[in-house]
Amino acid sequence: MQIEKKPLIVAFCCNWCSYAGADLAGTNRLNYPANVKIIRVPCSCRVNPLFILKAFQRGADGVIICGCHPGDCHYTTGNYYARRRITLLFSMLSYLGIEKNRVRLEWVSAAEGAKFAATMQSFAEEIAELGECKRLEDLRCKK
Amino acid sequence: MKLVKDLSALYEAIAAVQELYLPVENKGRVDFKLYEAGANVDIKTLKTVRSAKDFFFTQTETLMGFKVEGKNIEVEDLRPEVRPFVAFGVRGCDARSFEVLDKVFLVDPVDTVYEARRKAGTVVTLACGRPEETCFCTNFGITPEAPAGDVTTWLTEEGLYWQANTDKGEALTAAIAAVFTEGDGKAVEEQKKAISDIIAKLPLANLDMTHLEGVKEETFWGHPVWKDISETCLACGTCTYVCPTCQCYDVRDFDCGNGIERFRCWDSCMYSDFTRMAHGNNRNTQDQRCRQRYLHKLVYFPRRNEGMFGCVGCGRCVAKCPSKLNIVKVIKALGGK
Amino acid sequence: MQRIGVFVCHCGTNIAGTVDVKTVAEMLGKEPGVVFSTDYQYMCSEAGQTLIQDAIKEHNLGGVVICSCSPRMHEQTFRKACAKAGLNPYMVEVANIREQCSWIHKDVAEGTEKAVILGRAAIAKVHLNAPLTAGESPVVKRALVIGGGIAGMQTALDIADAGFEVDIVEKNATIGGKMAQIDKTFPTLDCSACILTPKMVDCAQHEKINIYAYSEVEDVKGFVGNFSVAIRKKARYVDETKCTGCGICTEKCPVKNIPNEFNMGMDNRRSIYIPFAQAVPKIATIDPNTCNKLKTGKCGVCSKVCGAGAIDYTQKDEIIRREYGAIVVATGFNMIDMTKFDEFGYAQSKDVITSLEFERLTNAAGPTGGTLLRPSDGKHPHTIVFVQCCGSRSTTENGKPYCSKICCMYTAKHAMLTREKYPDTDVYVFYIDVRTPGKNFDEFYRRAVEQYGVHYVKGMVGKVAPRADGTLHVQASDLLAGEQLHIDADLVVLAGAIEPDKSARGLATKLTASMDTNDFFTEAHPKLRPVESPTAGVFLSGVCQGPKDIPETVAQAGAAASKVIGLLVKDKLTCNPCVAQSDELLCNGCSGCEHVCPYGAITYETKEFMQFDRSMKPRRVASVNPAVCQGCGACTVTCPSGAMDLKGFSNRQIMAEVDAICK
Amino acid sequence: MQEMIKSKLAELLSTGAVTKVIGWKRGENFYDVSPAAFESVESLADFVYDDFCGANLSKFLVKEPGKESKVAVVLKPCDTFSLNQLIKENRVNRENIFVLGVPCEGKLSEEKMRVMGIVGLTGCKVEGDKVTVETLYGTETLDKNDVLLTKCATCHSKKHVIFDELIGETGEDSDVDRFVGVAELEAMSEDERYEFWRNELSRCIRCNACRNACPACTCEKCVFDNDASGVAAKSNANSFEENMFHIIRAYHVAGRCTDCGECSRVCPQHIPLHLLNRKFIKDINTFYGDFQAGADAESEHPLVHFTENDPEPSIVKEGK
Repeated sequence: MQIEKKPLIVAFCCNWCSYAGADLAGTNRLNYPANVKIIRVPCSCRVNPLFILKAFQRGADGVIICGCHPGDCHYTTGNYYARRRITLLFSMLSYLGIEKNRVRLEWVSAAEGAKFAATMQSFAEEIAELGECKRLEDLRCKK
Repeated sequence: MKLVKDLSALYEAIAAVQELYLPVENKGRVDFKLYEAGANVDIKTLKTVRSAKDFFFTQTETLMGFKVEGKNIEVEDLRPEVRPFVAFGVRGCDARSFEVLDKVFLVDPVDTVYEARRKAGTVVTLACGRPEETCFCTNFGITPEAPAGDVTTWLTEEGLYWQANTDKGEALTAAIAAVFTEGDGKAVEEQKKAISDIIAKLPLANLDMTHLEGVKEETFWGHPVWKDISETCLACGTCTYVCPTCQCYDVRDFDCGNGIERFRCWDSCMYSDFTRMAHGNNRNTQDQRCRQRYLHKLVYFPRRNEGMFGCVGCGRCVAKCPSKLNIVKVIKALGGK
Repeated sequence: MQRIGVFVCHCGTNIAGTVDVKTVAEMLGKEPGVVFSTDYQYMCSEAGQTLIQDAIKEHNLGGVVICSCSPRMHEQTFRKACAKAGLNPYMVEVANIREQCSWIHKDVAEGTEKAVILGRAAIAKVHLNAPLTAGESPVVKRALVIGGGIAGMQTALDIADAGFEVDIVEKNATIGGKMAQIDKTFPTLDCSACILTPKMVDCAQHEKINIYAYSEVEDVKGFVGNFSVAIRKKARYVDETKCTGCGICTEKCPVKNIPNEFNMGMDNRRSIYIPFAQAVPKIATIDPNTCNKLKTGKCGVCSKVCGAGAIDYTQKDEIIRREYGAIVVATGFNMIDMTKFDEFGYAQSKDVITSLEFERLTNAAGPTGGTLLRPSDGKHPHTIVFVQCCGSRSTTENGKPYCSKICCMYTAKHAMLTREKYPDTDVYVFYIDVRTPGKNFDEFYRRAVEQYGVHYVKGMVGKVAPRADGTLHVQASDLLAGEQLHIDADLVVLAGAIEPDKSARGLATKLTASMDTNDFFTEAHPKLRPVESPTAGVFLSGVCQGPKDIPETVAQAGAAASKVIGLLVKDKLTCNPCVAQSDELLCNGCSGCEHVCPYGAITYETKEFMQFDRSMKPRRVASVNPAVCQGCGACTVTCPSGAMDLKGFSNRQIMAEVDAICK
Repeated sequence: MQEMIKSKLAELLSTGAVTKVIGWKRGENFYDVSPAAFESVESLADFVYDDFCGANLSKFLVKEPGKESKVAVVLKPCDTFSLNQLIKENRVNRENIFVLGVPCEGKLSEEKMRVMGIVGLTGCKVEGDKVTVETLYGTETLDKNDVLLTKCATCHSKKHVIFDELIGETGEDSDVDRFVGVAELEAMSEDERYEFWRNELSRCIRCNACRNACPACTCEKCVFDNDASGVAAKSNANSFEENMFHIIRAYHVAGRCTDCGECSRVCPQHIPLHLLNRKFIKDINTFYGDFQAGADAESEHPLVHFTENDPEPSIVKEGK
C-alpha cells in the first residue's frame, strides 16, 4: 500500500467551474498525477490564506487554487477578490523567501477539462523539481 | 586566582566537553546561543534580550505525545533528552532568578523537565562591568560585582578571572584546566570597587521597599495604581516573556495529523485568556491582571517564600515595555519613598 | 464524535476497475468515528440507497460518507436518500473517487491510496458537519417595475397577465419612454406610436397594473420575496382624480417658453403641460421651477380655467411604502451629451442634431409637423450628413468603450426615409463599420444603399464647422478611397452613444445590485442568467442591462417577467442553508464583509454588549440574511477575526480536509 | 509647545468639554514617557510632550466606551492616519473624540542608543540635528538621524489628516522613499530573503507586542487567541509558526495598515516588522494604484475592492 512519498499537492477548486473542470478531465480520462488532491470550495474567494499556510504546515509541497475565469464567477465577483488576495499573499510568500513556484492560481472553466489536467501535470512537475517544501514545514506534522 | 587570557580558547575548551551557551550578538541584539566557531560572542553587552531562564524553563517544551493509528492511541514520552551544558555569561540578576524558579519548580510536585535541566546545567556568571540605569538588582540583595553561580567570572583588561563556587563549578574547572593561568586578582578587586561606585549612582539602586514587608495579600487590592497602569497597558506579553522570574505556562495539545503532541509554553498573566477555566475567567479586566502580576512578585511570592521577592531587578521590563510601565513604578506608587 | 458510516461505490467497473474498493472500505473502516464501512456495486441505485438507509437506522449513524462519483452528480441523490432515513441531509459528504480518481489513474495501488485519502478528507469534514435546515421565507405576490418604457411596460403586462399585481414606477409624467419619441421602427418601418400607444393604454387599463407616474424609488429594504419599497410620488399640483386631461390649462398658461423635453427642446411647452397627446396617465403637471403661481404666488390662470377644479397648488410629495416579492429594473437609457464633442460642432450650430432630435423632426407630432426642416432657418435641407459612432466604441474621456448597437440600423432608417420622402437630398452616412446582425437587418441596410442611393462612406468625420452662410463644412476621410472629403451640408445628424439613465447608479445602490464600469447593471451570470441581477429577486429588463433594440428589449422584458412569475407563484422560498453566519461576539464591525458581499446580504446593527466590568458598550455587528446570502464565502476571508464563517464550508471543515489530505 | 498643549488640555478638562485626556506622562527619566490617561487638571502636571513621545495613542481609543463621555487625544501627524482608519472601520466613534493635533519633528529611540553601545543613559539634550546623551560612563554626541525611531526615519507624512484643533502648524506629506528597505529585500535572491527573514523572525518571542500595539489589529478576539479558529497558538513552537503568525498578521492588516510603525517600535527583539507591512503597501500601490490607508475615512480599502483588469498573481513570478 505504501507508495514512495511524492511531493504532495493540494488543489482548491471552486465548485462551479474548476471542480467541474476536474470532473470533465475525469470524464475524458485525462490523466494527471495522483499526488494532486482536490478540495472543493464554493468559490475561489472562499480560500483563506490560512488554508494555504495550513496545507504547507501539514506537509503539502505545492498549493494551487483554481477558480472561474474572471468575469465568469458564479457569484459574479468572487474571483476578482480572490485574485487580489492571492496575488498579495503569493507576493508576500516570495518576499519571505518561500519558492514562488510552490503556489499558483489558475482559472479553469467547467469546459476546460484538458486545461485542468495539463495544469495539474505541469504544476506537479514544477513541484517535483522543487522537491520537498522545507521553508514552510512543521516537523511535528511530518513524523 | 584563575585567569583566562584567550577567551576563544576558553569557549573551545568548554564546547569540547559540554554544550556551551553564551551571549551572541545578532544585528545589535544579544541573546544566549549555542556556541559555534566564529560566533559573534558578545559578553560586554550587559543584558540579553531574553533572560537566562530559557536554559531551564524553555518557551516551548514537548512533554508527551499520542500516536493515533486508526482507532488506536498510543502514549509516547516526548520529553527532551537533556545533555550537560554550560550557561556562560549569566549576570547576577539572572542567576538569582534561578533560585526564584527553583522555589516553584523544585518543590513537590517536582517539575521533572526543569529538574533535569537544572541538574545538567553549570552556570557561569559574569560580573556586571557596566551596570545600567535600568538596573535595580541591589534592592533584592544581589551583588552584581560578585554574582552567584557555579562559577563566577570577571572580565578585566588582563583577561577573564575565574572562580569556581560549587562542586559543579569545580568539575567544569577541572575539565578545562589547560586554559587557565594564574593572575593576582587585583583587577577583580578594582572592578568590584568600580562597580560599587557606579551602583551608588544608579537611579533605581535604592528603592524603598519597606512598605512591602510582611503585608497581607489583599493590602494593595484597591490601590489606584492598577487602574492607572491598565489604562495604557497593551496587554502584550513583553514584560512576562523578557522577565527572568515569570514562570507561568500553559499546556496545550497540537494536532499533528497522525497524533497529538502535548507541549507546554510560556503563558502571560497579561493575556485575556490567562487562567481561563471551564467556568470562565476569574480575572477579566486588565487592572486585575496587572494587579496579579505585580502583587505576585511583590507580595504573594515573598509571603510564601521567606520574603524572597519574585523580582530580581534585571530591568528588562523597564527597558522593553512598549508603554513604559514597569515594576519600579508600581513599587513607588504603592507607597515607597 | 460522530458515528460515521462509509459507503464505497464500485460504479460497476468505473471505480472498481482502478480502485480496490474493498481495501478502501476496510481502510476507512479503521478511521476514528467510523462505525460502519461497506462497498456496493451501484450506491446510487435503489438497492444502494436502501443499503445506506438501513445502515443509518441499524448503526444509528450521525454522518455518512459516500465514496463515489462527483458530488456534482449525485450529492443531491444521496442527501435525499439519507433524509428519508431520518438523517439530516447536510450530514452527508461525498468523496469523489471516480472523476477525480479512478478515471484518471491507471495504477490500482495509486488509485486505491488516493481514494483512501479522499475518503479520509470527507470523514474529517463530516466530523465537523452540523445538521442544517433550509429556511423558508414567504413571498409577497406583487412585483415592482422601475421604469415605464417599452421594457417596463412589457414586463408589467406579462406579469399582470399571469395574474399578479404589478406596480410601475415612472419618473416622468407619462409612461412610454424613448419609444414614444421614435417616429418609425426598423426594419419594418411601422409607426412607433401605432404599436406603442395601445400597449400604454393596456397598462393603464389592466386591472392588475398600477402606474405611479411622476414618481421615483426612494429606498428599498428587505430581500427576495419581501422587499419593502418607499416610492416618492412627486407633487404634480394637479389632483389626479379630478383632472380629465382636457388640456385647456396647457393652452391658457401664460408661461410659454419652456423647452419641450418630448420634442428634444425643439419647440416649447407651457409651465403646465401634458407631455404628448397620447400620454398615460393623461394628466396635466405643473413644472414647479417655472410656474409663476408657485414661484411668486401671482397668476393662478390654470386654476381659473380648470373646469374640473383639479389644480392644487398646495400639493406635496407623497411617500408611499409598499411590499413586493420581486423588483424589475427597466430604467432605460439616454443619449450621451454631445456638447462635449467639439469636433462635431453640436454646441455651435443648431443644424447639428442628434438622431433622437431627427426622429422628432420627421415625426408628424413633432415640432415641424413631420416636415424635415432645418432647425436654424426652417428651410428644407438638401445635403444631409449622418455621422455614426459619435462617442460609441471610443476610448476617449467623453466617449463610451462599447458599441451602442442600435445606431447603424436607425441611421439606415433615417437615410432611407429621407431619400424616400425627399429624393432631391444628398444623404451621406459616415461609418466605422456597419453592424447589421438581426433578422432582416442587413437586407434593410442594403436597400438603403442599393435602392435609395444613400452614400455610405467608411471613415470618420473629423470636423464639422458652421460657415457664415449657414451651411456646415464637414471634413471627413474616406478610408476606402483614401481621400479627404469636404462636404457642404445643410444638416448633420449625430448617432450619439447611448448610456444608462443617470438615475440607475443611485438605484443600484438602493437595490445593492451591482453595475459595471459603464453603469449598466450586471447580470447574475452573463450567459446563463442574463435577466437576473446578482441580487436575488431583482431582475433586469431593457437597456439598463446593455444596449439593445426594441425586439430584443421586448424579448428580454418577457424573459424577466417569466422569471418574476416563476418567483411569485411560489408561496415560500426555500433558502440554501449553506450560508454565511456571523458570530457577534467576534465581530469587529469593520464592514469589510458588507463591502465584498455581491448580494447585499449583510447588514449591520449596533448592539450593546456587556463588558467584564458590567458596563455596556455599543458595538456594530454584522448579521447575514440567510434568504439573500448565496454562500460564496467572500465575506469569510475578508473577516480577520473569523467572525464570519460559512455553514457547510466552514474554516474548520476546510482545514480538517487539508489536514486529512496531508496526513 | 508642551505648555501650550497642556493649557489646551486643561481648558478642555476644566470646561467639561472632555472627561478624559489620553496623552503622555513623564516617568523615571528622560526617555521614560508612557501613554497615560488624565482625568483632572491637576493630574496634567505630569503631562509631557517631547522627543520621546513615540507611542501612537489612537489605539487606546478603541477601548473607550464610545458613548456619553468625550475623550481628548493628543495625536502626532502619523497617528491621525490610524485614527481615521479606526473611524472608517467603526472602531472609534468620531463624535466622542476630541483630536488635538500636535506637530512632530521625529521621535527618538533610547533602544537605538543601547544598540549603538551607549548605555547607562541618564540625560539627553536635542539641539538641531545633534543629540547629546549623558550616561553613567560619559557624554556622547550623536546625529539625531541615527537615533530616530525607525518609523520616524522614513516618516511618510507630517500632515494631520483629522483633528479638531491643532497646536502649532500641520505639515506636508513627505517625499522620503519609505520603500527603500523593501526594495533592497526584493532585489535579493529568494535564498537571501529566506535567510534574512529566518534570522529576524527566529528571534520572535511571540509576546504579541506588535499586535497589541497595532492600531489596525483591533479584533475583539484575534484568530491566534481563539481556540475555535483552528490556528490558535500561544508560542512559536517552530519556524513555521513564526512565519505563520507574521504573514497572517501582516495580511490581516493589509490595505488597512497606515504604516505608523508601532510594530517595529515596540518589538523587544527589534524585528523590522514594518518591512512586512510595507511590502503589502508597496504591492498594493504597484498593482492597484496608490493607496494610503487612513488618509481619509471614506475610500474602500484595496482588499474589499477590485477592478476587472487587476494583474494576475503570475506578476509575482515575473518579478514586476
